[in-house]
Amino acid sequence: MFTNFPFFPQQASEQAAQVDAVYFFLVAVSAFFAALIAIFLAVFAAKFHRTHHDQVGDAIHGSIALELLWTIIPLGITMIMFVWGAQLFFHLTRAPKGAMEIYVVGKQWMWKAQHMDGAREINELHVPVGRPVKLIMGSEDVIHSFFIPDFRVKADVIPGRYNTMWFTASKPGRYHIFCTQYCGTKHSAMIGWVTAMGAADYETWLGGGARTGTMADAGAQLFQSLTCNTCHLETGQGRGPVLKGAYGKPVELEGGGTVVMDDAYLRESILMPTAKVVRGFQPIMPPFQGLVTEEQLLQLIAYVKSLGAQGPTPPGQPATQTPAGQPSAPPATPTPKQPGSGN
Amino acid sequence: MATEGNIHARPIAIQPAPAGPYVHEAHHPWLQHHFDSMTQQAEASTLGMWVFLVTEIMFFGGLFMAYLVYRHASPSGFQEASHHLNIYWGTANTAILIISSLTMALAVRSAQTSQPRGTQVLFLFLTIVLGLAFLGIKAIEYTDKFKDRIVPGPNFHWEGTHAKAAEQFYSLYFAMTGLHALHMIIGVGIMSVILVMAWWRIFDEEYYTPVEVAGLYWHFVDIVWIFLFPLLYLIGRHYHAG
Amino acid sequence: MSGHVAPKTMYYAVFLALLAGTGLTVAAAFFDMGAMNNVVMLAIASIKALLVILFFMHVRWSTRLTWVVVASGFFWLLIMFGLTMTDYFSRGWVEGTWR
Amino acid sequence: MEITTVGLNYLNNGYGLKSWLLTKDHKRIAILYLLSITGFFFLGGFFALLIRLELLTPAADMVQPDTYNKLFTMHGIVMVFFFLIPSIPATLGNFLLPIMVGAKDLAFPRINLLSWYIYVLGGAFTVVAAATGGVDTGWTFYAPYSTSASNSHVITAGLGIFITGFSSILTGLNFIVTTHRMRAPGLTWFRLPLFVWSMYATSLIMILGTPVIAITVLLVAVERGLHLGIFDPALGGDPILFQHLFWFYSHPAVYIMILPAMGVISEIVQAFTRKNIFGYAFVAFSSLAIAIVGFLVWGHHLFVAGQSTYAGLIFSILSFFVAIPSAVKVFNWTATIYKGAVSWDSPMLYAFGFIGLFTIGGLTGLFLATMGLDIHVHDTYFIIAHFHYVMVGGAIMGYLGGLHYWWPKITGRMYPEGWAKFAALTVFIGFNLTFFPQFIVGYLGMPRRYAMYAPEFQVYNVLSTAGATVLGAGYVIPMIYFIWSLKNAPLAGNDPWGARGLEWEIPSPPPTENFVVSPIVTEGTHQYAPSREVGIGH
Ligand code: HEA
Ligand code: HEA
Ligand code: HEC
Ligand code: CUA
Ligand SMILES: [Cu+2]
Repeated sequence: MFTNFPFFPQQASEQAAQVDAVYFFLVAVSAFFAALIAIFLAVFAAKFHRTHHDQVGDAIHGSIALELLWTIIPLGITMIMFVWGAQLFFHLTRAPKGAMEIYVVGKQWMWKAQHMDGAREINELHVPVGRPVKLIMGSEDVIHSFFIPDFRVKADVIPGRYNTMWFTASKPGRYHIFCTQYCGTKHSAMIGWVTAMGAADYETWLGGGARTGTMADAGAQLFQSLTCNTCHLETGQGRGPVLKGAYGKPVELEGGGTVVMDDAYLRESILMPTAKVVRGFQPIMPPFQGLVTEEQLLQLIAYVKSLGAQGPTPPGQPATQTPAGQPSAPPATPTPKQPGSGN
Repeated sequence: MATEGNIHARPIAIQPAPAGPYVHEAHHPWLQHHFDSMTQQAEASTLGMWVFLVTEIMFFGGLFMAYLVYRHASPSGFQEASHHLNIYWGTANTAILIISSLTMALAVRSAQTSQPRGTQVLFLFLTIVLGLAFLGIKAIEYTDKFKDRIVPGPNFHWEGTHAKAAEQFYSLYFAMTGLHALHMIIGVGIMSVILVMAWWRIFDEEYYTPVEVAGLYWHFVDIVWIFLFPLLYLIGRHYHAG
Repeated sequence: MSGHVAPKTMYYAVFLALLAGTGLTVAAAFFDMGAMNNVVMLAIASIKALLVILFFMHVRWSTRLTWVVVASGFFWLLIMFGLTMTDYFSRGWVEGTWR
Repeated sequence: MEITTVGLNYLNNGYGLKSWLLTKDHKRIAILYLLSITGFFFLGGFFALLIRLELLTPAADMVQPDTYNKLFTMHGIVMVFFFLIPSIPATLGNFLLPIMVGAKDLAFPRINLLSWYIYVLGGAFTVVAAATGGVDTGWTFYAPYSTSASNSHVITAGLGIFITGFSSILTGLNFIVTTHRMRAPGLTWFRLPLFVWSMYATSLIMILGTPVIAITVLLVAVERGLHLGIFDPALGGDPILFQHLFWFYSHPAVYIMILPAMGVISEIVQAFTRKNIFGYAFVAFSSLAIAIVGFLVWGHHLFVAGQSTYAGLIFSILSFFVAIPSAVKVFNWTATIYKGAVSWDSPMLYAFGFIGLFTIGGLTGLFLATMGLDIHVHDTYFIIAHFHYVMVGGAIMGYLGGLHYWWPKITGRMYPEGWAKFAALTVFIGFNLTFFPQFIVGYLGMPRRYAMYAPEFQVYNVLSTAGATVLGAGYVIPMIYFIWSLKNAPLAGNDPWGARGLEWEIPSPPPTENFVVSPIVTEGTHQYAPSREVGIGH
């Protein structure tokens, strides 16, 4: 039963070794200081053990030199920890440009993933090995947290906004997904598996399985059924602004100021349109808060994004094909025309 | 090695105190047994009240924090919502509180200078009346909000464009002014007790700590309002004055 | 035992200043000064609060300890505001993330 | 008046229930607190045992997940708000602070009694919440789960915390005023016992932080009850704001828990080495530094919660700064033992335990303050292990050490030293067996607040559960011999340890007004050998 006593989780992502390196450094520092203190305590306790009843200790009042010594050395060591930890944090939270994007929605008590080409899964996540994957995560109810120990990555999934997380799986295999933010009864059952597979296997996997079309396709349908298209005409004659080509560009607002149209802004514009009103328009767009589910919202966003994409890039292409330095518009967005191309 | 010493030879840490200023100052009837002197007692009480007011600052501070965050998130929504507050009532209440602070300060002064009880009681009475006036106006304002259905909750009703932000503004409005009003009510209660004590001729230049400490509290509640008034009533009034 | 007794005229003077301050904020609110509106409004409120604290609450004649206590109250409030707002103001500064 | 108090002490000065429930004597109030706090400790420990039993196997087989969730929530709430925060301040602090500053009582005796009643009232709310079905939000009450999703007794439990908060505030207020205004003639700040310094620093946190948690749980209750949109994003609120407000108090609160224990350790180390502390000013000021800088680091609980990265940077570096004064204390205690006359009496054993375990707990805190590393260990058992090392290995060791050290003063009687040594050892062993494996299983990735867990984590959980039973036994032993000692143990006399300090100059148990003659202080505490320039330093 108790056959394995693992001390470390597997290193199954490219980040894992970097996190472990910091960990080892801290373990070493801690072991050193803990041992130092323990040894001093033991030696002093033995050596200066009281030998008779009336004995008193020496009157030693202190030493500035020593105080400085044991202030400055720990300070120096912790500053190494700080800088190293901060660098690692930036690295772990900032996805490289052109990472493959997957949307993840948490709800009590399951994880729903939507791949850009429309594949969906629940409590499972299939990713290719060797390619940066960026998860864009939202929640339908309370705060959850997406954690893959073997990848050393984790991020809270917060209702009302998006959080991101990224990794590059380095080893094919199946790895735990845990929800680490307490979210109610079945918090401990809100678990799943990441399956990391070789690029070719991944393509095969994408090809199989039922799906209705890409996310953007689904979004396009919603755009019709929710009557968005009645106001947002492509001609510019509608009551709402033109959305084609708008993604990633700055938007001028009523009352001054601009925002860049990113996922968060799109989300806000759909749910609470009056929060930021586009210059030159009346605040007549109805709020869709409560009318669309978190998943539908993601599809709408994917659709609007696809309208703004410069040119279609088929999914499943290595990220390196994307020219670096493009605006924050994700390049790997498929268009409705090419569902799951490249299988 | 450790020094050999005699543990039974105790250093002088305790000596009987010489009869002096610390111990037996003329024994005032209101001096509590564990204090040495009236001065010590008074200083302890005022310091205690100040420390308590610091906790009050932090207590209201949590609400101001929320206000700051949400105003930062929806500035125009807050502006719009603010316009539905009645600036006349707000200004009147500010003036009323300031007057009450004056009467309070004078009440302390009259105790401090051993004025006849009539003077002391009068100032305290005025303070209470002004406090009640403030609460009355607040009640009128609240009723108006209920009538206009701008009380947050399922029945919240908003004409403008920023319904969500307005609801949030009014959540904060009721939380902040409600907590402030609660403090006013407590203040009126305290002042009533102080008034009775003044009536019993307890206060004079020798002993007026309770009036002074209660005054500190009263002024503090006034200060909170000094900030609440502009933050709630006066946002962006220039847009459409009224 | 008797603290500092301030002359009555001082109380009236402070009182008038407070009333004037109130009038001023109300008036200022109706002028469009852009971002300055908030600054002016808070500046006047702070001055009014300071007057109350210093004179009505006798801090002007109180011990250093009282000064420290009062100041620390407001200082801690600023800590709370300041550090929390660093979060809200710097959201999205790191490109490609929402934090 | 002086003459009548001779022979009377605070214990035999009236026996009826009324003489206890209406007492204004700080020493009696300390005893009231001691009794109620012990009750809550065993209640919390009972929840802990159930948690550990459930975690013996990976499946949720002993209790349902819903029940489990309530167990750890009630465990956390009871242990934090009703046991550890009041523990040392309200018992030892209440008892000793006035004596140590040479006063007859705290500045506001009636407020002191009131704060006990407030504590009991708050406790009653929480017990009612527990008895009628419990709360399942975790002790952190994160919104929007607590405000919108949970259907347990959040409001009742929240009110319990709200109410108890005021007891904490009033205690802090009383201590601060007493330290400033009631010191005996000659007792300058730099002659104060280090325990008083630590109580003072603790009180600062109590008065500056507690009001914020009070308003925060109030807002949670209001949002939950009236559906105001404050924290729930579905109602337009911001859940991260809740976390900011919560941790603005709750991080400093962890220093409310550890600073008093540090004060106790400073006293014990001096008394049992018969030596004044090494670097008095550094130890004293490090308490203040911890209290103040401790207010600037709360955001280290939010690194992966969606806080901005730059705010995270600030909170991270400040967290490292706050570790330094703790390190200074540890080094100074160690240096104090050098050339002392070290006894191995049970309080000193607890002090050794404290220093070792707090060091481990504190050092693992550095792991968490390291932003990139916290991503992996956040909300895993690594965190659980970290804070039990500081709170149980640290704070409770300090509390137990203090109880043993001052027990003769409080009750007038000794306790059986052999048993005490045995209990200290049991606690130490049981503690490490319980919580060390949690570091490993945490780094392996076992999340906290899990009723069910992956089978590969089981071996560490079995170790941990085994440890918890040993630990539980270790806590029951002192309880038994302390009660036994009240009637049966030998009398202690004024100063059984040969220690130095005002409290050891008066009879045990102390007379009602503490000092029959008012003291004048001529030197600091714990001056044993005549001052001379020896050893390291100048
Ligand atoms: C008594 C309680 C207590 C104490 C004293 C501490 C002390 C510290 N804590 Fe801990 N902490 C908690 C109780 C405590 N903590 C609790 C309850 C939680 C979790 C709450 C929850 O989520 O439920 C928590 C969580 C927590 C987190 C959040 C983790 C997460 O959720 O992801 C962090 C992050 O920075 C942290 C850091 C620290 C640091 C840096 C210290 C420092 O103060 C430690 C300083 C001490 C030392 C450093 C040791 C002594 C030093 C030496 C011997 C010399 C060598 C020193 C150096 C080289 C520097 N703690
Ligand atoms: C002061 C604080 C404190 C103390 C002392 C303890 C003490 C203990 N705690 Fe815990 N603990 C917390 C504060 C504390 N804890 C907090 C804040 C949390 C987080 C909660 C949350 O996530 O919201 C937590 C969470 C927590 C968990 C994680 C639960 C989870 O995340 O799923 C675990 C698991 O092992 C645990 C175990 C223990 C154990 C074994 C003890 C032992 O030290 C206890 C030993 C004591 C006894 C065993 C009592 C002995 C009594 C008897 C034997 C008598 C039996 C009973 C009766 C007569 C009624 N605690
Ligand atoms: C009644 C007309 C109407 C409908 C229906 C409508 N919109 Fe709008 N929309 C507008 C107007 C007007 C604006 C500009 C004013 C504003 O920002 O609120 C706008 C703004 C937007 C913006 C921000 C555009 C920018 O350039 O910044 C987005 C995104 C958007 N709408 C998406 C949608 C989606 C998706 C739907 C359907 C689910 C939808 N809208 C339905 C009228 C409408
Ligand atoms: Cu979802 Cu925990
Ligand atoms: Cu913390």
